[in-house]
Amino acid sequence: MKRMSLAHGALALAWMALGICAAAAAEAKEIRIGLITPLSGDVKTYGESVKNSFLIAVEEANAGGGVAGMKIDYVIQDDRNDPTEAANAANLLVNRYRVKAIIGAVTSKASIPVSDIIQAARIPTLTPTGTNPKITVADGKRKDYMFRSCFIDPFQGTVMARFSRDTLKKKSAAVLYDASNDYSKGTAEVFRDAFRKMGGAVAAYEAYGKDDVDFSALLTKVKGSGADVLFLPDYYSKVGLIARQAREKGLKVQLVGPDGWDSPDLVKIAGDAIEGGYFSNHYSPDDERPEVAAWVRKYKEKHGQVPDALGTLAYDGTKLLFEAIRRAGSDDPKKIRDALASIRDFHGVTGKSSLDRNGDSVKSAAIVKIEGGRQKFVKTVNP
Amino acid sequence: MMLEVTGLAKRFGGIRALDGVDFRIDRGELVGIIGPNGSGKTTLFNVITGIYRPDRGGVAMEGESIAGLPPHRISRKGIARTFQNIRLFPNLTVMDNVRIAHHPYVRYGPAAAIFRAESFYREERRIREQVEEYLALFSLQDRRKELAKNLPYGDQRKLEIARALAACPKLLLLDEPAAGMNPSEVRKLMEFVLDIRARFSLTVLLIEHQMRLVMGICERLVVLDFGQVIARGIPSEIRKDPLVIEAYLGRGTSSNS
Amino acid sequence: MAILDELLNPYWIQIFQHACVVAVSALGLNIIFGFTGLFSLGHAAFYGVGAYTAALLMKSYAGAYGDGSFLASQAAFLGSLICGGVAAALLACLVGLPVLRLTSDYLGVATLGFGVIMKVVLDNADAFIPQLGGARGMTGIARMTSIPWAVLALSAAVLLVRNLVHSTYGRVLVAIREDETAAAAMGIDTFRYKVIGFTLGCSFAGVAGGLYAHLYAFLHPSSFDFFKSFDVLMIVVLGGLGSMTGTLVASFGWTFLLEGLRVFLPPEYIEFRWVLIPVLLIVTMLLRPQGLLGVREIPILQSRVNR
Amino acid sequence: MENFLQQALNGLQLGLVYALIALGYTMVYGIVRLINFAHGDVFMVGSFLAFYAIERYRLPLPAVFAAAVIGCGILAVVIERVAYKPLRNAPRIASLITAIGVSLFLEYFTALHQVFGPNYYAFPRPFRVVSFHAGEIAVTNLQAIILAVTVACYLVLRFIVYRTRVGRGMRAVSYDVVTAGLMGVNVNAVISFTFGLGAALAGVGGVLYGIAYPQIHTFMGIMPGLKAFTAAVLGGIGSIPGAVLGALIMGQSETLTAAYLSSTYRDGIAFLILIGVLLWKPTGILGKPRAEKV
Repeated sequence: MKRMSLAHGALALAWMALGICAAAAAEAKEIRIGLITPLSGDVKTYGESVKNSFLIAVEEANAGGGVAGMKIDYVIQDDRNDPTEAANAANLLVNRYRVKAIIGAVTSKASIPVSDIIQAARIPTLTPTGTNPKITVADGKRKDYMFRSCFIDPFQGTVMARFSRDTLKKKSAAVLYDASNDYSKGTAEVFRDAFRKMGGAVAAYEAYGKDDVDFSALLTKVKGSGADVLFLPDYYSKVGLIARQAREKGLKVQLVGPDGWDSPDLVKIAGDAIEGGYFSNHYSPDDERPEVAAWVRKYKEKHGQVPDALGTLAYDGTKLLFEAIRRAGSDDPKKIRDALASIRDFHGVTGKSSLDRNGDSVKSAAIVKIEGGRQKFVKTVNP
Repeated sequence: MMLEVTGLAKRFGGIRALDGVDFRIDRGELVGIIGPNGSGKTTLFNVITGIYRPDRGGVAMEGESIAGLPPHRISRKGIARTFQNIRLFPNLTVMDNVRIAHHPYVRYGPAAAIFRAESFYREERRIREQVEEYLALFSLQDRRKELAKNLPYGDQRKLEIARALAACPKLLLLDEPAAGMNPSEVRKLMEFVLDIRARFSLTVLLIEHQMRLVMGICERLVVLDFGQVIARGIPSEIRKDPLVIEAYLGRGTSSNS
Repeated sequence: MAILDELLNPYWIQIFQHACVVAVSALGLNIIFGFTGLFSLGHAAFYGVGAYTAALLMKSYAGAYGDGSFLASQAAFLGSLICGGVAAALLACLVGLPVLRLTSDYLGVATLGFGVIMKVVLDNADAFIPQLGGARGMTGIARMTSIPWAVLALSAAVLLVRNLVHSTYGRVLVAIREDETAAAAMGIDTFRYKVIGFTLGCSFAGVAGGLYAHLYAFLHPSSFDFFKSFDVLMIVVLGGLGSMTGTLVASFGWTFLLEGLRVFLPPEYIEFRWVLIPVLLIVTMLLRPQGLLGVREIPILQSRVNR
Repeated sequence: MENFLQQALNGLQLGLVYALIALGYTMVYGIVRLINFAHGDVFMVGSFLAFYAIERYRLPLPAVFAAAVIGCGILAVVIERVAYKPLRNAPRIASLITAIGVSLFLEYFTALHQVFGPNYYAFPRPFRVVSFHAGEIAVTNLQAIILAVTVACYLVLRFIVYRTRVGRGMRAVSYDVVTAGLMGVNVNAVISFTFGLGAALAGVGGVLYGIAYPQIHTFMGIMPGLKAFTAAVLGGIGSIPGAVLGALIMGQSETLTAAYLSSTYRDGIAFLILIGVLLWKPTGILGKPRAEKV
């Protein structure tokens, strides 16, 4: 074997050097916070909603003179919806950019590794959208610097099971869920158990994969099961496809689902097929509260479309964090954490919420019906 | 008796590549196998060395049946070979090509290699000395660090024979060793084959197209045509055999070049 | 001092450890593909098996004996790393026995298929062993991996590969890559050594997986899907097939590049990170089709018995 | 039984779309022995081109197909020139790596807002889907169109490969590149044409896929690409009927697994079948065993 030539050594070194060095400068009277969100990869679209909303919240705060006298400085990192990258991003924010608080991550599988890192570094962090209970409490241990401003999986499953059973008077349910998506799987399990407990029957309980687009086999099964309600716990993109294929198969069951349905694109993908479906949400854009109208207008102005649930949650989550910073009156992470833990009855776009002792949001859910291609507010359900 | 082949048959699809081949070789003999193109010579080698399984028939090495054994087992019975279209390890050095052949005789385990035990160094030294001997024999010692693929054609042929010898065979199979050589090279090769046979007390079976080589050194010849033995005997008899003449000349594939 | 401060930042230290882990796994694939010539597209599956095995063992140890003393937990960690490697090796052997009868691209496709199957198994693993977490991921793994562990594992891996490659066993593997038929005619049981090479390479992936599990403290099946197998393959080819130095350079280069772009790209271009990476990959490949280092080695990794 | 037939019909629809993608894999592999991992992403581009043709320019259906076919064809020829041709004499693995690179590039680049954007887009249906009922079994006009288009593509492809000059060139190059070149075949042109032709079929697949499963995004090509590639290998890569056969088997295995076992295992079962078939026939069902010359 030949010895390594100098030129090749240099080429090799250049590769390694690409990754090393560069420094950051900090200015006084600023508080730096981080955002971890998927800006590339298959859920980039969710990540961008979150980023857009985060930036609106930051802009508002800075336009109003900052929070507790400090301007908000921010660093945004991409996690590509990959646990390893999310952990690296959290490490970078905590150790290199020395942020005082973090918003993120967006998905549960990215939020869990983030929660471990910020807990070790004692940097208060709030995930606006991660629904897996293990983000805040894992193996019986509360990660006391980790918070969340959205429902956890069990809540929505229970809400929709009760709504289907008590309000819609359905007797037999079918559930289709994505086995590789913890949000989908978790909500499905809770719905199944709750529906059974309320005296209903679960006639079909079927899983599909993340990249499946052909649900005809499953729908043929659902059709044969005689279920009168079909629970679809997944994001709007999948739900739209399933709903459409269900109608094409001549399946005429009541469709219900969780907050993943919330997007103007749901109706675009599903067409008439989703008409009459119910889902639980944090809020409804045609809710008459002024906060909602103001938020929807603001987002529309900036980005030309109605915000989706993830974006709205991120806006509320960021505002919640700012509220904690304001109450702490300092950029000390410990004080911010304590302030976060003590927040009760925070009024956001998505309604009134409090953080419980696990750092999870306690808030009411809105039940929304899709009627004439639009979302129509039905009622509020309290936890 | 060194090798005995009885009723060997092998077909590929509809073609009978070998169709009941019988012959035997005694210890120390130098036997040539000739025949026109496609007569089954190389297939015969491939069946003897286990690359193909025979459909029928037997192959016995020193009285022990080896038909159907995998190639490495047959190799370990003491049969080494070269290939018609040279099959060296192109990206290994000349030295490593020969060293590979020692593998079955190496007396250190993987653990000794990993932890660089004394036995590793001792054995590697021994192998190295032996390899040097073989390389010297073929005047390849100055090229020991070159990659096999960078050798000139003639040296590649030599290296392949050196590698086969390094496996310490009793029976050496040479598949067209003189292919692509000029007359003076062929003459040198003839001397060389005789020389190594004596030095390593080998039995040699060779396939050859060049009549000069087979007639010059082989003690006996076996002639194949369409997978069958059409003649066998000493070169002077074969030369006159009408069947052989027909097989070669009748189809216009003259090989007395 | 500023540079030293930067280099000692826990962030870079974490990335350094990750690079060591990636390098151990890539060295394993280099044994399989670079030296033995077996086209495997399922390396991440074995990485995952090692990760989950080690994490599960370590977790149950911690559960059984509490936190234990420092020494006891380090010993337990070593044990679970070894078990991770052994588990990956056993599975590799089991898979290899049938699959290694295939050659070149067909072997690649079969191992790719195995990778997809393994991902399905991991996604549903909670049905059999709840602690594995299935699609929700496995949490509660101790952060045991440290700089000494990462460096130690990488050094051991490099030493092992170096010593093996420059011995008769390494020569056998390379001979199989070069010409399987000729190797068999030289008395080498090629199938046996193919299984051995594959198993050994996968055991590296298993150990690396165990280190990964205890470095990031969270396991998710998506970290072990076939894309991750492509990552390792890219590293090995980028470095130069059959070059240990190349694998090391590419492992560190790749890991630091991915992370370095976070820091170097202006914030408004952060979403271009994964647009730039494939471009760099393609350009490097076009300029150096034989890999950055071809088959070159730094002197310390060259054979001493050869000289 | 009706249920089974209905499921088999579902599987047929999926299999036919896979077949269109698998044909491109098999042709390219047959000619340059390259697993063109970027093929699935070319298929994705086809879907997006159709999406724009319908949504933005309101083109009629034949023009939509034309846009996807031409767009994909050009894209594939460019990819071949830039990323594969310079490596034709390099080790085969080098072009495999650039193929992975091109695949990643297409996925992440098209996800930028300046290109297609990262959203999940609703693919507009250019016609109404109507079901016809034959007893208990529902057949849609969509399924009929998919069948008709795929069969037509297959026949056109066979005609090109076996009845035209360029097809003869393709067969010659796939048999032996060097000899084909010596015999006067313009090897570069034939290879470019093959990439273009394979991509054109993927473009057709992209349109049909968008119509059948009306939601598209820039990562949509990965799994269909992988499945179609597997199908091509299953049927015997390099063999045109093999690719179709493999794709139909993949479609059935996926649908029937989902119907009678669990959808979670559909990928797993599909690949188990693949491995099983390869162990039984190492070069696929219709693949010619490549005997090594010793």
